[in-house]
Amino acid sequence: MEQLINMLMVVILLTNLLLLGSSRMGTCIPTLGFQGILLGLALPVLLFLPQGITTHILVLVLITIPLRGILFPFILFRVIRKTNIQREIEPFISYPVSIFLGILALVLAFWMNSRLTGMSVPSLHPLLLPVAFYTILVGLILIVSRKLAINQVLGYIVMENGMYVLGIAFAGEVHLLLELGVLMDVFVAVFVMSIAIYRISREFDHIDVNQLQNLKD
Amino acid sequence: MEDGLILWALLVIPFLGGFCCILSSKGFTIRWIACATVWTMLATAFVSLWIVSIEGAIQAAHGWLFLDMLSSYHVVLLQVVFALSTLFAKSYFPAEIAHNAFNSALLPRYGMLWLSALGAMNLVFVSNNIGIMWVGVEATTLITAFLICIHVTPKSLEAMWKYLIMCSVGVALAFIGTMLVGAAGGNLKGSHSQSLLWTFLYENAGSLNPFFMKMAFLFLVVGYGTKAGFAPMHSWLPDAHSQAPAPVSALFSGFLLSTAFYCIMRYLPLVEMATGKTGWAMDILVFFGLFSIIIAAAFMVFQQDIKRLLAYSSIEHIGIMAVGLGLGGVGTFAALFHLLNHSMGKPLCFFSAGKLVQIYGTNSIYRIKNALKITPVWATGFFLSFLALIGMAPFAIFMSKFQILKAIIEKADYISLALFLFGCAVVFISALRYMLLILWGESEANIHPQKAYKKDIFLVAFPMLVLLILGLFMPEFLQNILQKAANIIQGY
Amino acid sequence: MTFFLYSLSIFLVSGLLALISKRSAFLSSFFGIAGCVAGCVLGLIPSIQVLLSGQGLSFSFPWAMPLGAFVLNIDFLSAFFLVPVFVLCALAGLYGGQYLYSYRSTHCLGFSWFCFNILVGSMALVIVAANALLFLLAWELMALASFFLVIFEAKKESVRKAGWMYLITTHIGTAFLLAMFLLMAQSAKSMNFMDWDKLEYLPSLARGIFFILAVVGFGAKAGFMPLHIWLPEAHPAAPSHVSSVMSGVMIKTGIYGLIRILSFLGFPSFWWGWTLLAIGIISGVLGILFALAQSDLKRLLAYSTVENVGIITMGLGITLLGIAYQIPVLTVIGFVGSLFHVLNHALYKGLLFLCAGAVLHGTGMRDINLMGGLLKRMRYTGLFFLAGAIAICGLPPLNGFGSEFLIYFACFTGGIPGSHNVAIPALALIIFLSLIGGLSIACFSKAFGIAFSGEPRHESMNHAHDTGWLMKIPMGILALSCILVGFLSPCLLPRIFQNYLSAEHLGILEKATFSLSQITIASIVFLFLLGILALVRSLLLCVRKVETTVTWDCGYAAPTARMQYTGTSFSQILVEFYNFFLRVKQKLSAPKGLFPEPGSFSMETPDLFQEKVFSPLFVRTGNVLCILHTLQHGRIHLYVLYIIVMLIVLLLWKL
Amino acid sequence: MNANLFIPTLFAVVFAPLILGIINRTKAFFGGRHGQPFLQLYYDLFKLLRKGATYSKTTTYIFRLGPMVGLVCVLLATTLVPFGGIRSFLCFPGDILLFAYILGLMRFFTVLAALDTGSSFEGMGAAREVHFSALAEVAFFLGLIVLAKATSSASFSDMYSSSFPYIWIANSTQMLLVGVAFFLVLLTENARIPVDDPNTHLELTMIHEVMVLDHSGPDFAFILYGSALKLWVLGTIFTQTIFPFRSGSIYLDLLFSFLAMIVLGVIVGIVESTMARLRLLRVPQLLVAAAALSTVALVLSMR
Repeated sequence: MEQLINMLMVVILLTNLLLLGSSRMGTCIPTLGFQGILLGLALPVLLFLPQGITTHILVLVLITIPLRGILFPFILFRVIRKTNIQREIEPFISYPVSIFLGILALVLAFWMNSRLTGMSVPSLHPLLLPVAFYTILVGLILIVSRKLAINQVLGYIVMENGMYVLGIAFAGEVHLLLELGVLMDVFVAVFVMSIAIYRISREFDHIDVNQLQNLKD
Repeated sequence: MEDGLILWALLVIPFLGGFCCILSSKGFTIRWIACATVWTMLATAFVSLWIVSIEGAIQAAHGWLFLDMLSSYHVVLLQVVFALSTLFAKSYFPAEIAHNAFNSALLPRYGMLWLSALGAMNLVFVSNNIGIMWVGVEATTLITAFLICIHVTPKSLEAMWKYLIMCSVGVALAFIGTMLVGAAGGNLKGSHSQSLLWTFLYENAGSLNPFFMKMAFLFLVVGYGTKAGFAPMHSWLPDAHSQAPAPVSALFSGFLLSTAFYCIMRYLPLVEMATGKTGWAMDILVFFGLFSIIIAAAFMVFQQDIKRLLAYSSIEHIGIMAVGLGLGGVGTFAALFHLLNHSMGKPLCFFSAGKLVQIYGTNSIYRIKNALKITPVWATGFFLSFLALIGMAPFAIFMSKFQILKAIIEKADYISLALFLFGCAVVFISALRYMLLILWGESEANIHPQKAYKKDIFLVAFPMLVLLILGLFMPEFLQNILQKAANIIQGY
Repeated sequence: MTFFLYSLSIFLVSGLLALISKRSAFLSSFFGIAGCVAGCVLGLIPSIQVLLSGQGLSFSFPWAMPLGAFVLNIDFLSAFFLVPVFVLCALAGLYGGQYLYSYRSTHCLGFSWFCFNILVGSMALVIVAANALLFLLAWELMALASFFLVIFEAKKESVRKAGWMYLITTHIGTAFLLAMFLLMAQSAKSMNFMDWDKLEYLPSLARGIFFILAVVGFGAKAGFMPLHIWLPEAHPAAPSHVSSVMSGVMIKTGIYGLIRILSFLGFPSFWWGWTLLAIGIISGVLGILFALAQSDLKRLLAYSTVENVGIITMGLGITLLGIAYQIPVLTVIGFVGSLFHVLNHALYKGLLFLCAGAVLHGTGMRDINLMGGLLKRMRYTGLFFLAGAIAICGLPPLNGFGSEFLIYFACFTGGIPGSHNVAIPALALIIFLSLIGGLSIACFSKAFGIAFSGEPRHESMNHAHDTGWLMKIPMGILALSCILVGFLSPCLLPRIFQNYLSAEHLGILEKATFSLSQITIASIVFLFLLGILALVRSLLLCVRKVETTVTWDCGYAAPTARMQYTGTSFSQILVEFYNFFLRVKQKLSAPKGLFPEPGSFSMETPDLFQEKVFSPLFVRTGNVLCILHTLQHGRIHLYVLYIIVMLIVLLLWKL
Repeated sequence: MNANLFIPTLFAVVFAPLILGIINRTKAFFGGRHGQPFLQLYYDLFKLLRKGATYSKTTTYIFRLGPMVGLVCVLLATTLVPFGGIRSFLCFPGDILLFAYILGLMRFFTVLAALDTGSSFEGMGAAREVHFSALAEVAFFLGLIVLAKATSSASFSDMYSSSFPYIWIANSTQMLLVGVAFFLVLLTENARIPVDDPNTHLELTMIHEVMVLDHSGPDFAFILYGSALKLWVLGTIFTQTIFPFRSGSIYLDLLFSFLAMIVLGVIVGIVESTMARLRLLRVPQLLVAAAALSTVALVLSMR
């Protein structure tokens, strides 16, 4: 069992690297969905296996997997169809460099984890916290380095995934109501962002955020 | 139970109103629904304040909803700002529709978003669970995003996107902080569901893990600070304020920033008590405050966009409040007082600026001239509120700034004193640079004088009177309220 | 004290009434003037009572404001400053009634009167406030009210600029005051002035810092060089009765504040006196030099205000030196001299500004170079201006001489015979004061001689007319009081100061007043001889032929009024001599060739400090701050990066 | 009241015009002419007093007031300065200030009267007058400070008291320097060569004379008499500073002082005969030099 969970964690790490390194939307979005499903499956299992399946876990799994694994990719695909975007235009940081950055981020994530161990974190698994940090960092890198609005949304979702892990890592069993609130917020955020992208593409004929520089001093 | 009801009322009524808005299609009905909701809320808020001041903090929903003096004070201010903004929106949007800048078909959606934003902000104030508080903050971001680009232009879309992404990222960081706070309380005895309740944390603040709390506070202050407009995370703010319609900008500046700032206020005592009252967290706030003041001042120099000017002024004021909060003592009291003053002055300033922009059809300060002839009421409102905002006596901001300065000096922090005064002086000079031109300059454009309505006069007179009266004397009950709220922040 | 409170409330209520009745110019003027005069008269009662009895009055009232307390205290110093405030404001108010009335069709008089009465009330409040917060509140109120009065004619660009500069200068001054008051309150553990006497036990470094803050903060209001830059802008811009009040008494609140703070700080370090003396000398000499170079009558008067403030400050400087080196003669007579100069300056500068207003009213002009021959057309104004000019030049027998005499006297009898520590400052003071005296004669002979004498240089002088009685009476009263105070000073001064000074100090003052009484005798002799001579002359002339003809023109057949010496040409020789300080800008396009184009010559003297110090300073600061504008470049990616970087920096720094 | 107090004034009133006669005779002597009678100015004055007057249409009462105020001022000044060891009519600490300022008042009215004519020549003269006298005043005050420092008093009568010769001997260098400075001030204030040429008739170059171009009849008499008196009072200050002679006998002292005044007249005459008028722009340098001399004296006495 331990090995299985370790492997899950490593797979999540790898999905992140894949997100950093690929230029095609067609690759990124399914990867994101895959990561969502992995999270939805792995974490509750990891957390509550000792206690057995509770309604709480059931509800969580039943909401997380459809939302993170299916709905978000679906929304993103719709946006792509509407805006007619196939691949990311050349980002600020080239793909090899962003993979390199991703590795640096990994080191940073483990370093942060090392700072926090011994501080009585109720961590259930040694890899949980670094994975969380790493996912968040990757999300941030995506937001900062990619030019298309859609990629920023993608980055945001990745970041949210990381935070989901982090929430579990830190707080353990959070009240269901809170979980649901957070999930709803994330969902609405993605929804709102995708509408915003529609509007931007309609107004500008592109969704290159780097060209949105009219408002400045 | 009755007390709990009022908390539910604060939460539910706005969303109900919003729901009604989307159902109706007539502009007239929507306006009435919005007004009715807002006025009801105003009354409710005052009632809640009354209850809180008599009975102390009230709770509902097993302690998930909670209202003490601090939040009650904020709730009342929020409703007042909302009521004023709604009143203003009633006269602002018909003119926009007349200018073809706004499609009346959008009115239901606008009304819905407007009232839901109120609901979301109320959620922030009444929730005791810091997670739910976060949910509320994030919700305000998402709801208000569309309010910015009601009038769809490339620029407003750009502003909205920046607002959305920056605040989402920022608030996401705050979530990490929230979780860290939960982790810090992990070794506390108590049921699991309580670990994120503010009251629980507050009572046990002394035994929270200090390292975690420190780390959490850094995330929180950066995260919520993004939303509150601390420099250097403020970049979205001038864009959003300058592009949003005037009532929305007024609301943003008047209370949205304060909502995020309120969250920081809530965490401050927790961190301070957890770290043994060393002033660690407060120093960070002072740092952000001064940094914001200086940055805002720098951007106000040679600023030509009237609404951006006001936006930077908001950053400056948030900075001032942060300095006050970070100093403690009189400073906390003064920061809360300043919050009230700013929430009175800034919306009025945005109302007037919005009207001027509407009349002249431009944001450029150079092209808005001779306003006193064209629209005496709004020009007066603009000038007076701006004078109040830059700290002229006898308006109340002078008093709150004075108290904050007093707090700085009590700390014997002379570098902060110098920076604070320098920043305020730069703001003063650069803000005043164009004011006289706006009011009295010779206008080339041929614009007809506008009629003044009674409602406009009320909108100008009410905040100014409040500021004037509070600048001359401060009623006992207000002092009590502020003192109680300040005591909560200081952890007494 | 009740009278004083009544007076304050009358100012407020009448101001509000004037504001409410703004639709009717007559009603608002009526309320404004009536309130102003009534309030001033009521306010004078307690002031004079305190001055004569020596018993201070105080009053306190609970004020629901954190850190604040509504404590009023009229002691000798307050009363001494209150008297000129009330006298001049009442007269200026009367004058302003008619002066402003001609603007009734284009301007809102109600608001102006509201501000005027608020200004008077806040000045009075500043002087009696005995709580730091109350003082600052009144101080800011005063600044705001006077700002609105200055921008009365805000349609003019120059007026707007003046208002802007004024508000900025005064606000920056207030920033220093805020710091000073709060630091002092922190040291004294109280915001009330009555607890501040323990500040004198502080180490001298702390007191020195307070002193510097006070000099900068109050100096910005009082017009110390180089903080004077707002004066030459604001005084010409404001309506004349307002300039009169601002120049005559409002800037004196700065002097009052400085003296008040000095009274808390105890035994002065010697460098305080030097600082004030240096400021006084710089303000005095440069002030009068700049005044000399001006051609705008009110600007000239404004610079002369800087000069007079300089004289007052010099007096305060030697007072401090006298205390520091324990020379009571310097202390007592220097102090009495500067206070007396405060009073005198209020009278004659108020008068001169009112006269300038009358000229403006009668001709619509402020440029001396275009005036001329006004004495024939505005008899009374000319006469009053002459009185003011004699007084301001410090010439006997009018009041200006009395105060300058006292300051000189202190130096001659206290400073010069003493050790080098006091002899050198006394010497410097005497030299520069004598230079100022000579230059102010030049300045005001120009102002009077060019404006009122000769032939009109512009056609609008021809229909110049004297003002109505409502404007004449205040001017007349002020002119008369200049003369009376000049003659009565030997009786007045001991009477006023007898309750304030110790017996020993009174003895010292007695010596000075003896000299003053001799001067009064000389003045009486002067008038007597003048009368006799006039009699002789008229007796001689009444039997002889008296003809009138043209002015001697060297035989040139067609002299015109344009050929007269103008103000600029009059001062040219001096301006050239002192050009090192003045940096006059000259533009000459000389006629060239056989059939030249019309040539032209123009000369202007912008303010040195504004041109060379403040404008560059402000522009530089602005430009430096503008560099930060690149931070807001519009790239959202970097914006998000800011957030992350900030977070990482904080994590590394604070954790 | 002691009748003696009027003696200084009496001397001034009676003998002032004589000094000008002496100056003119000296100049005539150097020019190899016979020259005017010593009492020429007395005759001129009587002649003028008997004449009518002509006024410009431009002028006002200021113009008529000017000569009178000027004369009264200088008359008053004579009551402040002791003569021949006799205290002045008015003497009190600080009378030196009254003296300086009363001359200032005289100047003020002379200048106003000049400007009242509206003539640009008189304007020119007035401008020069105020410029030079402002500097002269500084030099004069510097000299006064030296005297005040040496004698520890602020009154002419106390300065030139019976103990003055002893003080003078102790501070002779300073006193001589101050004396020279006073002499330069005297030349400036009285519009003598090298500052101004009282005999020139080129309006463009004049200072004092050009200011009184339009006066006639009794007014002009007042002016002439006033300038003679001014020369006298400033001269007495100069002579008393340079020649501190006290014999103990009033009559001897008076005689000596009177002789000193005659010497002064001769000196001025010699200076006028041997020097040319300075360029106007050089005049300030002369006055600054006077101030410098006083400063040197001051430094010496403050040592």
